[in-house]
Amino acid sequence: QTITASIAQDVRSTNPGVNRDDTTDGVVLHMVEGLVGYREDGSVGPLLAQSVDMSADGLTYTFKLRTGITFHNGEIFSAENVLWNWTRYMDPATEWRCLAEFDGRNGLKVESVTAPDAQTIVMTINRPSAVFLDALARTDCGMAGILHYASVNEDGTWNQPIGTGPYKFGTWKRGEYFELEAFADYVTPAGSAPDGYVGAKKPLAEKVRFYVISDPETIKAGLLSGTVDLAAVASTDVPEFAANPDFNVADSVDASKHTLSLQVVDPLLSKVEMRQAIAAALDLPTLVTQVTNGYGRPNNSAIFPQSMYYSDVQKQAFAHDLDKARELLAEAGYKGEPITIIANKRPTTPSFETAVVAQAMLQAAGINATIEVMEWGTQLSRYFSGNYQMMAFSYSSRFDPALSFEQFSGPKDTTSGKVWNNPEALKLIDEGKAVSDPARRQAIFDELHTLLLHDVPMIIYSNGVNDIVSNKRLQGVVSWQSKLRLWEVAKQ
Amino acid sequence: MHEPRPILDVRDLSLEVGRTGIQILKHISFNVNAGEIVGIVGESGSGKSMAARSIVALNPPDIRRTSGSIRFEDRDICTMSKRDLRALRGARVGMVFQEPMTSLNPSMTIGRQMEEGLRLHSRHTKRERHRLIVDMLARVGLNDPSTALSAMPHHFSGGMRQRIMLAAMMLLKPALLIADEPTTALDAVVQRDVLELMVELTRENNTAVLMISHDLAMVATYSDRVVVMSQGEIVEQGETQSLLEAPRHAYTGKLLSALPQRMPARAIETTPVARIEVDGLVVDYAARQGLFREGKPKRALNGISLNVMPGEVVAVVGGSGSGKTTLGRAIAGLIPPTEGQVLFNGDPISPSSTNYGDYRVNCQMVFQDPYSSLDPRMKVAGLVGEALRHRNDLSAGEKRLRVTEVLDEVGLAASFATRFPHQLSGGQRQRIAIARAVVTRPQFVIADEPVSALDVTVRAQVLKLFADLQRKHGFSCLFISHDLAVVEQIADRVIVMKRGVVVEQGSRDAIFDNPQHEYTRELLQAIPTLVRTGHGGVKLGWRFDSDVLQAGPKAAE
Amino acid sequence: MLKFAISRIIAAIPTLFIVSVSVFFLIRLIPGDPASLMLGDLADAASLADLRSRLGLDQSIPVQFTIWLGNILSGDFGRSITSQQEVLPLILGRLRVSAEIVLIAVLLASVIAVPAGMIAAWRQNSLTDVALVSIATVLLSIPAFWMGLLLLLLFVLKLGWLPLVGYVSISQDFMQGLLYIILPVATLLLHEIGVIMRMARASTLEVMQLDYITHARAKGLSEAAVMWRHAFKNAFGPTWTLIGIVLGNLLGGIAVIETVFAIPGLGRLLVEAIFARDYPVIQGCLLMIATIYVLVNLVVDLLYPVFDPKVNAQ
Amino acid sequence: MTRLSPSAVLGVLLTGALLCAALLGAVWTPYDPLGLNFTLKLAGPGAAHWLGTDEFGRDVLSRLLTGAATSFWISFLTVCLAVSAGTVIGIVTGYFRGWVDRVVMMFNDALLAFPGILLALGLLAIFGANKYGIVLALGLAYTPTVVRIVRGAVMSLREREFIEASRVMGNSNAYTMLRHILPNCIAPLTVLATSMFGWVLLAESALSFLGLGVPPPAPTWGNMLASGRPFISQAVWLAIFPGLCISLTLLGINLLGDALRDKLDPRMRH
Ligand SMILES: Nc1ncnc2c1ncn2[C@@H]1O[C@H](COP(=O)(O)OP(=O)(O)OP(=O)(O)O)[C@@H](O)[C@H]1O
Ligand SMILES: Nc1ncnc2c1ncn2[C@@H]1O[C@H](COP(=O)(O)OP(=O)(O)OP(=O)(O)O)[C@@H](O)[C@H]1O
Ligand SMILES: [Mg+2]
Ligand SMILES: [Mg+2]
Repeated sequence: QTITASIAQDVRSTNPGVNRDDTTDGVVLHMVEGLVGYREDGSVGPLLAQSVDMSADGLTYTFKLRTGITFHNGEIFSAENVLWNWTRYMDPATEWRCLAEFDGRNGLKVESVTAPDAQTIVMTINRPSAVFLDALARTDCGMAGILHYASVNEDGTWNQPIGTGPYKFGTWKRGEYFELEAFADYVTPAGSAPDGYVGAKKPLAEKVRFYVISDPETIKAGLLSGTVDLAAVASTDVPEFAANPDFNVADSVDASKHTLSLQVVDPLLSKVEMRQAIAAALDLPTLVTQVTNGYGRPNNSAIFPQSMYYSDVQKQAFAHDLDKARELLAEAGYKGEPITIIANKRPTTPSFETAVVAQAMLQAAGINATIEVMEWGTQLSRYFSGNYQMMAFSYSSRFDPALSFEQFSGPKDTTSGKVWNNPEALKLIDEGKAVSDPARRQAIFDELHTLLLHDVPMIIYSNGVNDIVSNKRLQGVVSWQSKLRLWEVAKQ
Repeated sequence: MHEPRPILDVRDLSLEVGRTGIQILKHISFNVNAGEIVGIVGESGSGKSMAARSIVALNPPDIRRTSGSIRFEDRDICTMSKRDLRALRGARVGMVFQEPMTSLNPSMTIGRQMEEGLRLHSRHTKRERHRLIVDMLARVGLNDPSTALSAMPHHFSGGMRQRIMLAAMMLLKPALLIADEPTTALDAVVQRDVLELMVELTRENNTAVLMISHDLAMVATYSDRVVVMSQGEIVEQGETQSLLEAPRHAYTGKLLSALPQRMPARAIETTPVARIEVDGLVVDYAARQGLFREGKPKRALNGISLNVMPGEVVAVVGGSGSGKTTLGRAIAGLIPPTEGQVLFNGDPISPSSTNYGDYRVNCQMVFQDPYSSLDPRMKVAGLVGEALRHRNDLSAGEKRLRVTEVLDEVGLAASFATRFPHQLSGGQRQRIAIARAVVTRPQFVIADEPVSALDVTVRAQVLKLFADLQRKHGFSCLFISHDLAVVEQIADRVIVMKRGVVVEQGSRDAIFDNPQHEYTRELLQAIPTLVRTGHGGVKLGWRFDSDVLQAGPKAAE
Repeated sequence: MLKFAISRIIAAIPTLFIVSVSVFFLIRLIPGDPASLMLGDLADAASLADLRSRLGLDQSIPVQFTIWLGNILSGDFGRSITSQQEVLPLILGRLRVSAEIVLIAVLLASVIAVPAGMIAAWRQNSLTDVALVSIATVLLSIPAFWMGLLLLLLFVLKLGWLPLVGYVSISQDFMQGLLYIILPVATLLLHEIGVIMRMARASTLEVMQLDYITHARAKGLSEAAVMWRHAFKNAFGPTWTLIGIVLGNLLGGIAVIETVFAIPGLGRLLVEAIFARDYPVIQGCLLMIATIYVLVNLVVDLLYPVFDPKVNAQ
Repeated sequence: MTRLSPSAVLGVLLTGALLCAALLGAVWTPYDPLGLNFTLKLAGPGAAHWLGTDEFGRDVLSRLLTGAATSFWISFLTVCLAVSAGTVIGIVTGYFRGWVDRVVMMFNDALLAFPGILLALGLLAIFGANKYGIVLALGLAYTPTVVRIVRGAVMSLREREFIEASRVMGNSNAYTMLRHILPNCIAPLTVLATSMFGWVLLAESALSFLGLGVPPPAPTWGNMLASGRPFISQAVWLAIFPGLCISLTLLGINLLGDALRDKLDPRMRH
């Protein structure tokens, strides 16, 4: 039988880590797997590898590969395939989007990759890194997925993914649907239940079909009519489905961040008191309840709640205090200058809603806030150029805390799009990327959080919420990190 | 012979305009017997057309019947169901409207428009219908009827369209044919043929005809009885012969005394520069277009040369479709000539020439079809006043005064100034068109059938106006007309056209008294003229009939 | 006439050139660039620069334009930035889908609206007239995305008569195709009926005053024949022009309906391309739409003399 | 004067109501149209909030009143812009034909081919996402349609005899176009203008729906209608009331337009 799901945009391409977006990753990663993958809590675990060992100096990683694994075309998977894939990824002609993460341009460089035997891969890097494995597991890098070389044409151009995943490529009617077929010879990694991208991964349905439906109301109608078995829905619709005995709702919080970014080099907002006043003026728990319809939880940390680094310090929040806000405004010498909040109306993020609520709260504190709504592409270009005062902006998932902080931090002069330019913080982030010792890392991240609360370069208010509604006929549906994950899901 | 039962019986009919309560028909009664031809004559605007339209219940929406009944074949038209009415129209009662130019659907071929009624009211096969239509078109004198079938109305001249309309109605052989000014645009020969045809029809099918006309000679020749109307009332009715010979009502007398008569010839100075000189004019109409075919163009004028002196009235007569309107329009600069040129006061004119502006102001035109040449969204005052726009020497008040003045000159009360064209009778529209052309006192007017819809009294008034203008302002006129009596009265010189060429031209007297060309003779002999009798009445006579010549103006010489 | 048609088609080339130039520069005026949109918030300076140079966006705009124009002239519309597909086949494929829906909808809308408008005119100021005009207006005031949703809820959810999403060309499988096409067509149709109907009503009223209508009645023709044979053709001119415009407009403008019914058509392609600043696709789409416009208008102009023989197309 | 037909009376009443609402909304509303109230989200119509509240607890009635002014103003300006520009161009090209016509039509067709969305996006980027930006963008987007329709009508009109009569009188082309052609184009123009009013009211709604979100800061009926859509099953009044407002307004304006057309046509006066 066929499980039908819906995706909001068509898959961009089947070439992992090359031409992709979140939706594409979600579909493609049913077909390809990398050496390592994320676990539920954002840590990295072996996937095609049996085990991963790091040398004491942190420069050599040894991957033992699992045996008995075949590609969709029946060919046996071995270290040789890994070498071929790595060469392909490192070739600029492949246009792998994560090339810069491994060729030294962003600091880290993979010096060599060798295969001492058919079941072993050894990688050496130029300096110790806490995020090397994380980068390999990143979904936007296509997990550095291992493909059979028949996936590309003679001339090296992309053809079709022949991977090792639980589902294999079926049919793709562009703009309509993408269909996967179960890979009968799939060998599942160890584990009794799915754990992120690792753990049990059996394809339980014969086929999985992703319909491309962008209108949320049509998706809803699809669910209700039974055309669509499962789909992510807007939080406003959750109560209705929760009350409907024919449906299950799985919800989870992911590692994406909803924020109000402030421009710290804006004449008005460069005063830290001003930014603190804004933070104090906002009643964030109410805001979160409002914009996520009660399904989100406030979180002011760059680290997502399921992470092992989500400590008590990370739970510290901005305090809502109107008196304090007014005091700070006076200190900043604020005289009613307008502050414009830029927002967009994409249905996937609560940008517009946040702007509306924030505007009302800021006005209540005597801050003259206005809203300017723009189309997403326009907003993004404003973000990158730094041409804004305040912006309701959302960031995609980063599991590693260091990467999560780095996502919005950097010096303004070289990267105008970064929000936080406190040198002290930047140093801490660099350190967090290098050291591997969890305790040390925890200390660094806690310090960063405290600094963030003081500096207020942005107000992170919550993480993304994923509400997946599925028909009762489906079993095993879980909501995880805004990706539909249809292995270990069965349909009756 | 037993008293024939009237086929149409109109009793006590009154009509009113909308809510204003203005009465346009006041308690009129008349009847028509089977096989009888009844003429309605009378003042322009007296309600003749409205009375006729009432018979087929096709009055304009704002005209209401306030009293009376109309019985046709013993059934009351006023209370008849829509369905019965439809069965009646066309089949039993045929109606030809006053303005043939606008009565044909501009986007439908002639053939289809003619076939329509026939298909509806008869059981002929397609081929039979085709034959009947072609026959009928030939009988009304349209040459090449089978090609005409696939032509559009705008490809035809005014007279041709009128014949097509008549043919379409006669084709159905109705019991009653109502013809509102059926021959205004027809030349004498065709007019005679058409009327003979109508008479023949009444004999063949016992068709009754109700004929509205200003042409008293025609009414006198063909009708059995005549009804005289004035100001919404029937002032007199009776046997045609006796009524005309001894009119009882004053209005009838007035009508008869206003009949045109030849004035003594005037001396026209031949100046070195003619006011208008036409030199070798050729006009081709672009061929009809199909999606993928291009036919050959139709030549409407074939090398016309003429000139008009200052103060001279040159009449153009000739067969319907001979190119008179085309000539007028080409001189007015509305159609670019294919060859040849037009000179105004000695200078050639073209839209780019320097004298063009001057020409525009000094050359005016009265269109053959007054209705479509009047902007439907403008009131009379605006329509006439518009022509004065370029007269900067007049103040606004003076202009207004001038408009009232000219309306009076053409016999319309000042109250007409606030009417829209659709609220006027045919003759009233025609007078607006004339008023518009002469209000600026131009040097030259092209008048295309300017008086065809006017009753003789008004016509006399207008012709007098022309003569006055001529005397006072030395204005010249190219006077296109079928009405030879009118031409005889007003023209200094006459040009006879046939098929796009001039067949004869000369002074009025020469043409009327001593026509050289065969065709001219034919024209002159085709229709009767009315000759005054001693006691205010008239009787029929024919040109070149010694009787007429004695009684006619010629005798005065 | 044929000569004229050909000369008109040749005369369309400047139009297309104007479209190309203006769209090329207009979309580059819109803030946002495709590279950063593709990379999103994951962009780092290095990969951004990489991508931009790969897409040729690092060159000056006039240079980009010359390259693009050269390619177009040699028949190469380029590749989509986001999906890497070749633009021309992509657009043609999507166009077929949209064209099918739009043509059927406009045809049906005209077939319904023109007679309805004529009836309204014929019975001017009657209850029928007011009712027809009101219905048309109400339909007009329901946006397509609402109308689509309501139809969808009714026919798919409540009644379960029609499938929800997907698309089968009616040229491939008529019955299947029909099922999929009904709702989008109905949505479009209901929306366009109003405009066309009102135009038909107004121009019919204009014609109904004329003598030849009375004359047609005097022939004893039934009201239907009078309206159809005599009023229709003469009143159809402005309506005809409007239908041409509606047709052209819709081809680029049914994005909303394609979104609601998840149909892979040209409108959605264009909107998505605009969102993604997929320049080659936007440019290609607009050239395509402009070409269609030119053709539709050509047909409108060529046929205009049929309704008004006095007007010649030249 | 002649009496108004019932439909014209209805038109006047509805349009009058719209204008009153717009005027009232400009000076007074029951609640602050932008004031949030988290405790009263999606409340149904009731005594306190006659037309209910939206997803932010804002009073729907107040928003409708404020929106009336914005919506009306935007539509009005846009229609004026498009109709006046389009009529002038259409008349001139249709009247002269020839190369003027060809050149103008070249640009017109090019502009016509531009989807409103793209035009709106581009122009808003240039003029800024405010009321007048929207007016300009939509005005420009609709002008070519007017041009085409008017040009078509003029092409027929210029063959009529009364236009020739005007030429014979020595009237300038400009005068003929103004005095004879324009008044006789009124029928298609009123239809177009009143229909366009509706298009504009909804255009912004469609843009909102597609996520192009270019709403002016104040509420408009169009964006209220679009933002009510996700709540179709929970709070249908969010869409019904703005929808109703739009429908009634359009009805009023269309009826008024038809009445106006009849008034301007002397042959229609009874
Ligand atoms: N719609 C109208 N509103 C007001 N008056 C009208 C209307 N239609 C016609 N009339 C008037 O009704 C009168 C009778 O018109 P009708 O057309 O019957 O005259 P007629 O006798 O046929 O004149 P003619 O010989 O000039 O054709 C005229 O005075 C005319 O002005
Ligand atoms: N637009 C046109 N296209 C083609 N042929 C035309 C056109 N207009 C007129 N004709 C033809 O040109 C010839 C002359 O027409 P014109 O109108 O000048 O005749 P006329 O002498 O005024 O006739 P009438 O006395 O009947 O009005 C006719 O045979 C007519 O069929
Ligand atoms: Mg009359
Ligand atoms: Mg003539």
